[in-house]
Amino acid sequence: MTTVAPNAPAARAGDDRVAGPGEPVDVAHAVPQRHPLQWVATAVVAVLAAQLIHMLVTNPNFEWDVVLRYFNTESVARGLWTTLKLTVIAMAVGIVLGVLLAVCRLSSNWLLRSLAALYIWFFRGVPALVQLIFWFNMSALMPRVSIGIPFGPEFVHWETNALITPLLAAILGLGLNEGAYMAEIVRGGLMSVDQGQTEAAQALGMSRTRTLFRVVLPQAMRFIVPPTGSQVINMLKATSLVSVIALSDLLYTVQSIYNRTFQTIPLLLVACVWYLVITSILYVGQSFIERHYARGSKRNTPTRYRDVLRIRRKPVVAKVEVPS
Amino acid sequence: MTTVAPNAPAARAGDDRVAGPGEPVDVAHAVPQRHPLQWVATAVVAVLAAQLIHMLVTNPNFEWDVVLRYFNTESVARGLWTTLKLTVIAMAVGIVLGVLLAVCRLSSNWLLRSLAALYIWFFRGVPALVQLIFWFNMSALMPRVSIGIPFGPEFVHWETNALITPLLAAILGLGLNEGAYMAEIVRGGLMSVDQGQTEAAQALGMSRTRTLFRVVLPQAMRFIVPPTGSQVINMLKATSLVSVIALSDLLYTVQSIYNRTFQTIPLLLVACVWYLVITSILYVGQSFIERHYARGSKRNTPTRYRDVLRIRRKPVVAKVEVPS
Amino acid sequence: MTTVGQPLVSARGVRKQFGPLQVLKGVDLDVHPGEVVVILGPSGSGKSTFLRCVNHLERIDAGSITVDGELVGYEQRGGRIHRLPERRIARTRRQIGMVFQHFNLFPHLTVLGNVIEAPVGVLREPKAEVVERARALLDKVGLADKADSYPRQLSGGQQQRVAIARALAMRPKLMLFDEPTSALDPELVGEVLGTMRDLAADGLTMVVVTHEISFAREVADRVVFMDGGTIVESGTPAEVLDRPANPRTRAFLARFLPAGQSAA
Amino acid sequence: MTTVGQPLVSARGVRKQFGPLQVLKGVDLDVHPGEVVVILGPSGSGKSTFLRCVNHLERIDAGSITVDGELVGYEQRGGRIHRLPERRIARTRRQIGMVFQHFNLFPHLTVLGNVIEAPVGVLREPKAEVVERARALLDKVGLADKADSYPRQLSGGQQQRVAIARALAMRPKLMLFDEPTSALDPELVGEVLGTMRDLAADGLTMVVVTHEISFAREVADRVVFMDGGTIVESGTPAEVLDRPANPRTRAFLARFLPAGQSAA
Amino acid sequence: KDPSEAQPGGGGETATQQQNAALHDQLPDKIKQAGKLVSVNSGSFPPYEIVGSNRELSGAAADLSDALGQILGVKIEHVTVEGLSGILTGIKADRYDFALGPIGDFPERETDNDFVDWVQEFVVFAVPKGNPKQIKDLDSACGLRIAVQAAGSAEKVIKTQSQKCTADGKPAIEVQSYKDQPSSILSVKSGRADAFFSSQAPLTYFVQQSNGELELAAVGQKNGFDDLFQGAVVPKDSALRDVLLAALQELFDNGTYAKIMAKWGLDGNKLDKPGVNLAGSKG
Ligand SMILES: Nc1ncnc2c1ncn2[C@@H]1O[C@H](COP(=O)(O)OP(=O)(O)OP(=O)(O)O)[C@@H](O)[C@H]1O
Ligand SMILES: Nc1ncnc2c1ncn2[C@@H]1O[C@H](COP(=O)(O)OP(=O)(O)OP(=O)(O)O)[C@@H](O)[C@H]1O
Ligand SMILES: [Mg+2]
Ligand SMILES: [Mg+2]
Repeated sequence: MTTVAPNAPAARAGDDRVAGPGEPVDVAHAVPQRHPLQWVATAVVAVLAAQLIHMLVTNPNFEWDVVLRYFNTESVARGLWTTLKLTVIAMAVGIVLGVLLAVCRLSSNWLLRSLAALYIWFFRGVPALVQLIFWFNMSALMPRVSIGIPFGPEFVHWETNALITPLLAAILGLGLNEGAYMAEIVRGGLMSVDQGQTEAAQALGMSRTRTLFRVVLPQAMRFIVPPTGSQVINMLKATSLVSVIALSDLLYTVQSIYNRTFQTIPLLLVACVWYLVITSILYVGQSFIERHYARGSKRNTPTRYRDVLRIRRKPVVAKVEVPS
Repeated sequence: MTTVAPNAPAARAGDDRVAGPGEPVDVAHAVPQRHPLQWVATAVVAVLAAQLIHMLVTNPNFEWDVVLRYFNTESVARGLWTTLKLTVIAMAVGIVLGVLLAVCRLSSNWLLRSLAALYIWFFRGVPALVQLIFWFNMSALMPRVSIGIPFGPEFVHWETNALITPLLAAILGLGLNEGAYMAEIVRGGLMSVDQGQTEAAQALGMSRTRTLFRVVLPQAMRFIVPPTGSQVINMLKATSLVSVIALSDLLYTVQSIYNRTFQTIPLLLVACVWYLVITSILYVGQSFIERHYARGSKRNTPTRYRDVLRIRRKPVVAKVEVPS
Repeated sequence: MTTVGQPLVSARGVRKQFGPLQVLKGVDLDVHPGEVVVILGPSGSGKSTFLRCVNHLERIDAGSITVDGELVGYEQRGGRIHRLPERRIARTRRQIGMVFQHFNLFPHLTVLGNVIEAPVGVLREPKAEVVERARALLDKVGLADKADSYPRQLSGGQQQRVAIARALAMRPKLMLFDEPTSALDPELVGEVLGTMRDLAADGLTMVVVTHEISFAREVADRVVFMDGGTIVESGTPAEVLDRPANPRTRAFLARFLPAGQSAA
Repeated sequence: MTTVGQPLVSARGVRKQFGPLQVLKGVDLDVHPGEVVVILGPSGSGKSTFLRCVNHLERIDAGSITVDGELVGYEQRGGRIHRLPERRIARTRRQIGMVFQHFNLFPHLTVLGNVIEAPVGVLREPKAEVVERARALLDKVGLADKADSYPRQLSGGQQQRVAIARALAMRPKLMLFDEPTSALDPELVGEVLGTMRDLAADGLTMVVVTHEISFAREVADRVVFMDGGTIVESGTPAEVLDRPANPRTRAFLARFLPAGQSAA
Repeated sequence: KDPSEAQPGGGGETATQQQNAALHDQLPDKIKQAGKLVSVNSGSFPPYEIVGSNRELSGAAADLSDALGQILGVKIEHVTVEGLSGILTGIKADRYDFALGPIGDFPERETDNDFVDWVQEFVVFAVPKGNPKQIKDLDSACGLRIAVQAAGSAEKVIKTQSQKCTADGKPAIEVQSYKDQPSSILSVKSGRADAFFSSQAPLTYFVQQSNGELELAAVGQKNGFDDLFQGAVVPKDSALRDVLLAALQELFDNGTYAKIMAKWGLDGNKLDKPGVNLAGSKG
């Protein structure tokens, strides 16, 4: 960024040129550093990797032919689709809810704050499995949902079972649960944004909503995105809980195949490979999103991919250049 | 903190005392603000809560007598104990691993960095269920573990099944998996500590390890503790996966009871109530830990409980008082 | 330049308390249109708090502040005083520009984005028009070529000038400056003071909290000295800086003079 | 006071490059025991980088730096130069105290905790002894009563004085100051400069990067002017500040003089 | 004490068996040394397997395993793990010697494992009290919502039936595949499904447990299954398979098998003789 004018001549003052007592030393001639330990470690890792690959390939228990055979059968694809669909919808619900709850948690309103805290306490505490079972079988508890005068006559009512389809139950169960976790993540992110930002926005006459969405949230995103990535990966796998309400995701699909064929290991491998493929794609996607929200956060906009992964926060007050 | 000397007399300059054009207005007499909406909302919430409690108490489907009957039977207590034990051990493994991995991820050493990234990619991507099955049944792949020359003779060997007990498999499966998630959390925390802190420590001649443990980590803890709380709660519930390797945690214990008795809802309630009790205890514990690590992070040390939950980061440069 | 007529800012008996700490103990101040008022005073005397009360970043406990004849944050209705809702307060704030000590630029927006954000998003002015005005303003503060940089890529002095342009883009009637140069390296202070000098020359009404005595002497129409939550002394720069009546003012000013030079 | 004899710091042809940017282009500087050297220069001229090279926070690319006769960060062994491992570098650094512009106190430790951390944890001195010394040091910098406060509860000037005490607690042979006052409000600069003046009077060897001309004039044994990665001018304060030989030095100094006053 | 311990009653104790030394000798060395066989099950499958709160097993399979153990002269130890993945991988990994079951024997399951079948199963419907949808047989299920346990043979049958319904111009069956029996039963209770289509023996047990909320329908029909065999799972071609078969044969011959089956109300499910991979050999 800074370029020192190349025409600056080295007009050194004389008295510092008086030779020192020792012979002239120049570290430019230093022996290049050797890292014997690093080479040993690399070798060890290489051998271990070779052994692992050797085992993966040669061990008959993996039955790679079976893995290949099932890898993109239609039923696996359908399970994968359910997994992806549920992950996307439940995460969307969770993120929206999480932002709302986080804002409530930080609100000055006593009621909102307590309700949000209660929600988070409850939904983090109750296992998602139980929540799914509850939502799906709510009609066992409440055969119909009605709007009316409390403890009095009803005006409108619906059959609970008609109202709550399996998909809706899955979205409610996973999404409401996720909302509680996301709320804590978003709250952390919001708190990490300097209060001066809010004040600057207010001083410009921005409304609270605008301040949140244009000023605070975009800056909080840098701290929200990485843990949200973990949550997405978690959700990807948590969707397998929906098998309890007769939906079949990727993991459950392979389980039901090996329930029939008893080929446990290769079919679990099918699921693992798919999960690894999806998480790899997510990983790349996440680093792009992180890069987007990191814009303006460093003096030098990162260019290399590796830099994106290693953002360090710099003190706010920038250094300054004066042309010489 | 600052106290303005109470003897400061109001020696105002004359020209500002000239009365303004309007009549004197004093906002001290402003009408106290009413919040009609808040009251309506409170009422609505109260009614809904009443309905919910009414339903909880009167709905026969909850079978509270069954809940009570099972609540502290010995088998439930044993399941709870397994859950707690596994949570504590697996989280301990996860946290230690997470710190190690995070340090590796941020290391300047290429090999360490890649290995850590690979680890995180792999262990986040593969479902914990599969990892558990894999570890527990590793002898299907490798009947014995040996130390020897790669692809050559063995020196020592052990029966895998004797080596890997169910408990060890559970700790490996859950702990190694958790390590990958914790690594990302710790990395975020470490990155949030200003680089100036590391430099100050180095300038004092501290070693890297000491800098990490005495300077960086204690400050990072403020950002590490809250998401770790979420991870503990997650782990609490994730332990139910160990039922696949013949350990029975809380959730699996109630499931195996209702597998026999078909009192699904009340038995799930038993688990839920226990989970809520534990998460509540954790919640309190977490806020104490947070308070500990927040020391020195604000100008005014928080005293009220609510403040602990709403810490805001202040700009580093402190304001200054000059005695007047 | 002390104009007679309706003042733009009129504070009367302003009090503000933080918990047990009485920070403002009845501040009276009139600022007339076109006037430049510099507030001096030791740290903790309540200078920032007072400025923040003027645009209602802090709610005052007693007294009143009007800007352009309108009560800030409150409304007289049916003979009684009511708090304004957040939305109405935001409307008042749009007339008042504020420049903070730590700049508080939006780091995720470019320089141009920072300047146009509020006019486009809050005043709902057409974007093309605002961009044109923003470029003119950036030109005025000497940063025409930095429009597409991000704040962190600028020096502190440049950032502060962007903050000034951002506030000016709202065409405020009044500008508040809270120690706009004290977070800057000594070398960069000059840039920002230069910009402020130009604004004063343009006739903008300004209230400036600063420690730059020479700036106060040169640019201020009036200098106000605050201490312990009240205005202790007020008058022309010559009166307050060179012949301070109050012993505390004298003690304070002594710190800012080169050693060996007396306060005359 | 330019002593003859073995210099404490001896830099020879120090070069440092960040990517394509050559920041230090061959810096030669000797600092003798007990000497106070002030480095002046425009921003970006490499002053901080040079200081950081002296205690090896940055690895130099060419040339050499010795402190107390020992090569910093390298070792001559068998006629060749080898990089020192991190552990050995840390040992060198213990002899050199550094005070940063942004204080960089450890916010999670009390003031006393900050001061005793390194002597107890790194030098492994007995804690009781260190605490006693630390209290004496805090007393010396005028903060005896703040021992149990946390850094964020202090003013900037107080924080910087704690930072100085923290560095002194290691009993360094050499102190490096990198713009120790430029993050402070003007009112607080005096406190820190006062402390530094006392240290100089005690005969501590110091290299100070600062913009405080009057401090340089009063305290420095030698003033060095850096620009564009080299030392452009060097001499007594009177020589460099009042009769600068180099036109760039003259242009730089002009900024720091009150308007209307010439550099004579 | 766990209130669910009360077990459904049944006849008296079965007599102790004579150890068969020849069979004991045929056991793999490892088992002989250990003196025990580890049998794995996936939790309650009443009335064959009922896991108590201390993880001790009762039910027809437990009684049978006691008798088998006496004949073979080893102890049979039961381990409960969740899901087939745990069972099958565990057998492969040599953690468990076999699963006594009964586990459904289908041709495709016989590729990697051998079955020693010892019961026959029928499939019926569990419906809410009063059978509101009037289910009499498979054909009367057209247009209804039927819960099944995923991946079981009931699922396959009901899906075929659904195609048959549409072919006949009747509305298709809405098949809901649940993970386990409790969630299937819960879906019938909460009105999500009209009936649960599953093995008769466990269903009989569930209906007894439901306090009169449920009843069985279409009992005694073929319901799409010609012969549904269930039995023990052992590793493919293992020595244990033949020992197990011989030991079972002995229990069939001396009447112990019939006694146990009668005790648990399973008279209808008896086989004439045990066999290996009966499904594959027939299908
Ligand atoms: N939000 C707050 N909560 C509690 N006390 C506060 C708050 N804001 C300011 N104070 C206190 O009020 C007093 C006056 O603060 P203020 O910032 O107005 O002083 P100032 O004159 O601007 O000083 P400085 O020159 O340091 O900026 C100080 O003692 C400060 O600690
Ligand atoms: N780690 C780094 N990576 C890349 N460039 C750097 C790094 N550190 C410093 N620089 C660049 O090196 C040049 C000299 O920086 P240095 O901080 O030494 O200047 P300085 O004389 O201390 O200036 P200032 O008065 O602003 O502190 C600057 O252009 C700076 O941007
Ligand atoms: Mg202030
Ligand atoms: Mg510098």
